[in-house]
Order: sequence, then structure tokens, then C-alpha cells
Amino acid sequence: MIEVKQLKKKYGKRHVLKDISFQAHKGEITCLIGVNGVGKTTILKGIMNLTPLNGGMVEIDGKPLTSERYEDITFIPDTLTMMPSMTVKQSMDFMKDYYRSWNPKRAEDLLTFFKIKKEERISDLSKGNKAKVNMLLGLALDVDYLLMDEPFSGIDLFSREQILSVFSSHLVEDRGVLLTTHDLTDFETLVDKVVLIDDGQVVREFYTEEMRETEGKSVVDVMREVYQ
Amino acid sequence: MNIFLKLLAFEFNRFKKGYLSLIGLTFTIQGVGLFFQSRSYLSKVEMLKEEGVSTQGILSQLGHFDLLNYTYSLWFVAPIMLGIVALLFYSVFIWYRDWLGKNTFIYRLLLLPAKRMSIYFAKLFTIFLSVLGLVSSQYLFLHVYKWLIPLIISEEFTQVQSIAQVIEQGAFMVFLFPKTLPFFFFAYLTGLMVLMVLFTLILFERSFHLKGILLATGYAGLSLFIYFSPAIYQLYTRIIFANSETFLWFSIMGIVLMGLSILVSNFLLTKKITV
Amino acid sequence: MKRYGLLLLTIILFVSAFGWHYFSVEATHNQKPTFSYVTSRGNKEYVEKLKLVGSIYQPDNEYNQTNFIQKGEETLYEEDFPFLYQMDTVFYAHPSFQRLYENYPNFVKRKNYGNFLIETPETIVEASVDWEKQQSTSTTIQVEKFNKESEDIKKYTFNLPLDNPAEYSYLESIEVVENKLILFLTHVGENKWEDGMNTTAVELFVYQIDLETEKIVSAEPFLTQFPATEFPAETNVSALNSINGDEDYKQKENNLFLINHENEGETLTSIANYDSKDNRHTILDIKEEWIDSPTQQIYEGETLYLIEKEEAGFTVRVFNIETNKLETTLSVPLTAALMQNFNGEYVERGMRAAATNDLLYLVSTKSIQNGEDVTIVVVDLYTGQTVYEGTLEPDNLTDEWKPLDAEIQLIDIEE
Amino acid sequence: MKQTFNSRDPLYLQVVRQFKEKMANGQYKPGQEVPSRRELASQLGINPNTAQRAYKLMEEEDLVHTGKNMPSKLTGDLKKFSFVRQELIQEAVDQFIEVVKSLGIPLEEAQEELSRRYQVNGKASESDD
Repeated sequence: MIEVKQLKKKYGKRHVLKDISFQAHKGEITCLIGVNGVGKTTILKGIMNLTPLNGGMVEIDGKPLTSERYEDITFIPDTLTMMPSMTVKQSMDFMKDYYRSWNPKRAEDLLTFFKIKKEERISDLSKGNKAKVNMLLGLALDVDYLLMDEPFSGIDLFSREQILSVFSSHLVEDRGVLLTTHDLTDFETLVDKVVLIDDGQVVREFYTEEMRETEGKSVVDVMREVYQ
Repeated sequence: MNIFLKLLAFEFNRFKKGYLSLIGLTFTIQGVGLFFQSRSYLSKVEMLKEEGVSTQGILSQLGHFDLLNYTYSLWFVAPIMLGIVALLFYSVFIWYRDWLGKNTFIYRLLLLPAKRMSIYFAKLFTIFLSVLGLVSSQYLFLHVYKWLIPLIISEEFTQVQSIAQVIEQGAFMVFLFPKTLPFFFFAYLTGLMVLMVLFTLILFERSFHLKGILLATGYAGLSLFIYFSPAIYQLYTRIIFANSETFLWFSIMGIVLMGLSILVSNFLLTKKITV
Repeated sequence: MKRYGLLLLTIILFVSAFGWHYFSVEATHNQKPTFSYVTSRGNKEYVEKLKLVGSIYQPDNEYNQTNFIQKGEETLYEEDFPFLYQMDTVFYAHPSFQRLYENYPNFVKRKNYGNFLIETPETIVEASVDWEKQQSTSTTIQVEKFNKESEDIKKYTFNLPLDNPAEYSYLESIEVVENKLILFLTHVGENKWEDGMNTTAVELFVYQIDLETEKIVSAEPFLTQFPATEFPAETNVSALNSINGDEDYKQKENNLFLINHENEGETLTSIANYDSKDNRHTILDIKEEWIDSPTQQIYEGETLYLIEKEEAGFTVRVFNIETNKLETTLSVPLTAALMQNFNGEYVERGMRAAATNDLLYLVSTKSIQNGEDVTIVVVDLYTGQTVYEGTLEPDNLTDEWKPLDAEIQLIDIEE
Repeated sequence: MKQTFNSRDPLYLQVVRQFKEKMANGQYKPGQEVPSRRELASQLGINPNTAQRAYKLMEEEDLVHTGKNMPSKLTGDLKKFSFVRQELIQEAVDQFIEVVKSLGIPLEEAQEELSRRYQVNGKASESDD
């Protein structure tokens, strides 16, 4: 379980995150939703210690997160973070080199799944393929938790479909996924849990099925309530 | 440790092109310079000979052409300067390149399952080993030039010098090869210390941006103060230290600054860094 | 593994290059130079006491001073710390200070830079002017006496009354004879003239202080500014021993002072002698032309040698301080070509001189950088004959280490 | 086989309903193997947890049986099948009646219209295929 308690973050005098607390469980897909600039990415970066926080705590399975535990949890940013001069294979080798949790078989499966050629240079890849390689590098790790920042932003429809299908496949099976998005189209049926963020605070935290069952509202309905 | 070694090799190979071309450039420029300088020397000798000047006369006018004199020519010094400037530049660029562009590689590095100081030390020793490699190759090149000169210049117009003499008296050399082994360690560890302070300054900037520049300036001032505090004490009190004591004090202050820089850098990298 | 290739190569390159270099440096540094010469009969003879201050190898580089001191068969070789010296001369302790420091750290530690330290067989005495207590009517002197055996430190404070008001005072030299401390102080004041001109007034005083009774025995003016003119004049007084870099702390019977008096563009140079035993001082009867041209002044015991460079050789004037008379003038003829080797950028750097056992050694310090040999001339002071004239060739030379720290021999001195 | 879902009703109920419809119209035969919940999830583009929940409900209703280390199977009980069919028919008829009644249409007119439209619609859907 990823437990985020009372995260606070200031940029200068602006409080971007005032009080963010939520939980994301293993085996579930949790989605952080908010309009652009609301600080979703900052939360993920804060969890991974990529930006300093002004308060709060992050615990993974009850223990604080240290860099040695990046074998258990990984972060897939919204851009591919490999050097453009590297080939896909070199990128994969890099990961294999540094992570014990790298799963070569799954990596190969993912290559086939995404239909990507190993020999291609990253600088030659299309935008969609870059996004897929980015997913691949994170998904091929045998980690318990996956954080993804805007996995569908700015990619073409077909790539989007392919990446979407990842979430209902065995590739994220039994793992905890925490992702951010500002647009839920096509995606609503895949999410277990939604955390709505507005004005630096968690406004709603709910399971989608429960929401449908008890209040008969879709996620978009709730969003509409919150943001209008 | 294992990840540190991998990262070191990775960073070192990233600098491979720059590093090898610096070595190549040094040898090329110095070699070409040696060729031109000796040719122009020989043509002057020929001219004087035609005028009927004796060997002694020529020598008193032109002097010998030897390795020691050659080290003072721009051909020899320029590549060394270039190397120093390039390495200084790369000491800064080695950090900023990971933040540059769309593919911010620093994400990848910071997310590695290892102590983040491994990144710091990998970059530190990449620079340090490049310096040592460049200086060592310069040493070998000196031997090559020593062997080349008698092939170009006839015996009467040149003189055999030992490499040690050239290093002791030649331009720049005493900074690259301090006189004795203890001073070699002293000088190069001081260089390493300076590099560590520089890295800390960069991390300040990377963590706090504009405010970081101010903090970095403060840290640079503090470092200067700490390092030269024995000297300031000496100047202020006019008390003289024995040389061994001076040496000891500078060493202690160097170690203190190294320790401080490691502590501060570790703090910045694990607690304050922003991507 | 392949990826470590370049890294390993660099480390191997570094270890071998630096190893090669420093191994050869260290190996040669262990061969300390000995000062000896082999006579034409093949006997090896040691110079009883030959002192050359400064490196004879790198004359124009003042950062590389090395002292060679020969005592009996043992050679003291004092190595400098050129690296520190290059950083700043302030942090560089002179070898003589270094020696005292190593022998008596309890006392010498934390001594003020520029204070006078004098060593006698039993004691080390330090004297300094207390700048803060300086008054126009008195000068305060702090003295510390260190007993070498018991390591006791005794402190004294003396107030020296001034006849004429002075703005500040500084020590020129100190001596210890038996239990008497002799201080040479320059008082600097100001003369105010009617037309508003100010000139500095310089007085050199000699004080004798009995350290047992802690009383000032005598206070005598040694020299007052002369002649009193209406224009600003400057007088510099310096102890001759410090000019020559004498760091052999022994009791001296004579104290020599070089006085430079500059007035209206003219310089008046004279040498004064103070006899500490008799508390008697004299301006030596030395003609100005003997010292105004490039000369090297050295003195041994009662004798002052004024060595003047000529176009073709040296003129050596042997002056007896006790009798205040010129004993002899020796002419050492040398070829003009050889004389060139003795011309340095500065006079005192162009050559080194040492007198011992009635032999005068003149060593050139210029030539090695031009790839020439060091010239040495040995003069017999009795006969005035040049007993050896040639080059100083280091012994056991390897190709690697020619002009650095090889063993030095004075070879083949004809008798 | 992408299905569109109504985002306001619980997905798992919609999945169960789709199952029941297929059982009723004979697409699913008694005792037939059903996709694993992961397969189902990726077939339908839904969260595996939702698929799991749908299966759980169907197990509770004895529509699906899951043995240990065995793929899940539909029940072989024909009674269950006819019960499901009955249930769907009743539901549909109930809905129809509710609408018709609220419009105030007499039973005869409704019956007449129903049999006419049923045939036309059936032909149309046949020609569609």
C-alpha cells in the first residue's frame, strides 16, 4: 500500500499542495485526477523523492521509501528518460544492468505486444513508440508499485489503444498502479479508484464501482460536480 | 559499490569522445608544433651557416633547440590550456547535460536503486580520472618528443635532457607533476577537493535555482574561508607555522572541506534536488 | 568487461606514468649531495665548512632555494617546500627557522613572524618591539629567554627611554654575549622644518641589557641622521649578516651594518662595525668605490671580504675589521667569457661566495639554464693565487638527472 | 469484442447481464468454459478486479463454477439456463408493460403492434447480418 499523508508543497509563496492524503493499494489501479497544473505530477515526484516536499510523509507497505527500494516501486515519467543516442536494446540493457527486478521475459513480451524493433534508436522513434518504450522500461520491472505520469498525453489514437490495453492485461496484474491524468475518456472502465484533487487538496477519494452502485454516478459525473 | 562502478564506467564512456579527442588533439598540436618549430629553427641555422657563422656563433644567437625550450612555445602550452578549459567546462556540463533537452536522463539516474551519492562519485571520478589520464598521456608524449628531437636536429644544436628536468623547469609542468610524491598527493587531492566543492555548488543551483545561486555563492565563500583560515590566522597574528605544520593545516582543511561537501551534496541530492 | 576497458586503461596509464616519474624522482632524491673534492693526487678531501646559500642550479628562480651546509664529513641538506612557497611566501618558513622549530618546538612554536631569534649554546632569545605600547618618549621591548636544557621560558619587558621623540622603532639585530642582551634599534621620527617640509629622522641606538639584573647597562647612539639637510632624506640601516642570509646562530664578536643614505639622488653607502665585547662602534674605513659597484660582501670572523666584479676577473679586498685596515687587494683574473657566467639578473643572484680555511670559493649561479656548466673559482687567500678554475661537475650523473640533485664534487683542484 | 458500457451503472452488473443474455440467446452453452477473469478484462477493456467481481456474483448465483486449478465453467444445469432466460424475459416484459401502461395504450393495440414490429425487426436484423 502506498500511503500518502498530508503532503505539502510550496513554490515560492504559492501552496501547490496544501494537504494531500490518500492511499493506493496493491492490485488496484488508482487514478489521480485533476485539471492541469493542480500538482498531480508533483505528488508522484514527491513520492519518488524527485522534488522536495514541505511536509508530509510517504510510506510504502508501512515503511518509508529509500532509494534502495526503487526495486519495489518505479516511476514512469511522461517522457522517455533515456539518451536519444541509445537504441531500444541499449535502453533495455541499461535497465537490466542496474535493476535486479528487471524481468527479461516480460520485456520481450512487451516488445512483441507493442510491436517495437529493438534496433531502433530512440531519437528515430515516433512519439507513440517513445511512449510505448517508456512504458515498457517501467513495466518490465518486477515491482509492486508503478507510478505513471499522464501515460496517454499527446499520443496518437492507436498507440493510446495499445497502451490502454496494458491496464487490463497480465502486465499490471497484482501490482499497484498509481497514475495521473486530466482526461478520463476511454479509461473510466479500467480504474478501480479515483482520487480527485482540486486546489491542493483531495476533494473526493472513491472506488468507481461503489460510486456507481450507491450513487449511480459515473466518474465524469463526480468530476462535473467537483469542478463546476 | 557495484552500481557505483557501473555508473563510473557509464559516465566515463559517455565522455569517451571528448576525452580521447583531447588526448589526440594534444598529441597532434604538440607534434605539429614540434615539426614547425624545429623546421624554422633549422632554416635559421642554414641561413646563418651560409653567412659563414660558426656553430658556436649560431648557438649564441639562437640557443639550442631542445625539449625544455619547446615546452615554452605556444604550440606546446595551448593544448594543455585547452585541456584545462575543456575539463573545467565538462565538470559543469557533466551535471547539466542530464537536465538538458526533452529526455531528462537525470530521472533515470535519480531513480536507480542505489544511494544517490553513487551518481555524484561516478561523475567526480570521471573528471578526476580524465585529468589523470590526460596528464599521464602528456608524460608519455614528452618521452616521444624527447626521442623525436635528435632525429630532426643534429647533435650539435640540441642537447639531451631528462624528462624529470623538463618537468622541473618546463612551462606548466610543475603544476602537473608536483616535485615530490607527497606533494603530488597533496596537489591532486586538493584538486579533487576543489572539484567536490564545485559539484556542491552545482547541486545548490540545481536544488534551489535562483536562490541556489545565492546559496552557492555563500557556500563558495565559506569554503574559501575554511580552506584559508589557517592562512588568515597566520596573517592576522603574524605567527609563522613550520612548513610541516602549514602542510598539515592545509591538508586538514582540505579533508574538512571534502567531508563537508560530501555531507552537503548528499543532503541536497537526497532531500532537495528537483527534476 | 568491455565497458571497463577505457577506465582500466586510464588507470594503468596513470599508475605507470606517475609511478615511472616519481620512482625516478624519489630514487635521485635519496642521493644527497656531498661537498668534497678530489685532488690531482687522487685524495678525496672534504671542505671543512663550505656554505652556499641558494640553489646553484636554478639561480633565477627564488622559489627554489636549497641550502647545502657541510660540517665535517656530514652534509646537511635542507630541502625546501617549493610548492608551499609558490602558493605564498607568507606561509613559507625559512630553513633556519625550520631547524629551530624542529629542535625546540616548545619554544619556537607560535613565534611571531619577523621577530628576532638568536641562538647561543645554552639559550634561545627572542626580542620584539611591542608596537602597541610605543610612545614618543619610550619604546617597549618584549624579551623571552629559553633555556635549552631545562626548557624554562623567562619573560622580560624593558622600557627604553628615547632622547628624541620617535614615531616607531624597529629592531635591526640582536646579540647575546654572556648574559648581556645587545639590541640594535632604529628609531624613526620626523623633523619638522620652518618652511613646512618634513623629513624622516633616523637614529640607530645600541642598548646593552643585563638579563640577570634586568637592568639597562648602556644606551648609546650609534648613528644619527647625517647630514641634516633641508630636504627629505632616507636612511636605511641593515645588519650585514641578514643581507647575506646568515642563519648560523653563533655569538658574534663583530656586528656589521650596511648603511645606505640617500639624499638628493645621491647614495652614500658605508659599513659600520659594533664590537659587542667592548661596546665600541666604528664606521669602517671603507672607501665608497669599493662597495658602490656590484659587490658581494661576506665576512668570516674578523675579516670582511668585498668581492667586486670586473670585466676580466674579480677584485677581492680583504679588510680586517679589528684593525680597521685593508689587508690586501687580490686580483683574480678570469677571461671575459668566464666572467659572463657570474652575471645574474641581480648581483646577489649571479654568484655565491664562501670563505673558509683561507680558501675563497666563487661559484657562478647562472649558467646551468643555458646548458653550460657551473663555474667555480677557488682562490688561496694567503698567496692570492687561483688554485682552481673550472667547472663544478656533479658526480655519478645519470642521463635522467643531470642538473637536479646529483652529488657534487669539486674535482681536480690543482695545488 | 469491445462492449460499450453505461458509465453510471456498476460495471460488474453490466458484465453479469451480458453473460446472462448470452446464456439466454444460446451463445453460451451449458458447461462451456468461460474466459479467465483476466482474459475477460482485456476482452472487455475493463479492470480485472471488476471482472473478478462479476464472476464472484455469478458464482454466488451458481451460474459459474470454479474448481481448483481449473478454468471456470458455466453451469451445466439446464434449469439454471432456463431460469436465467425466464428472468430476462420477465424483466423485458415488465419494462415493456411499464412503458406501455404509462402511455395509456390498451393491451390489444400493444399486442398487435408488438407482433408486427417483432417480425419487421427480426427481418431487418437478419438482413443486417
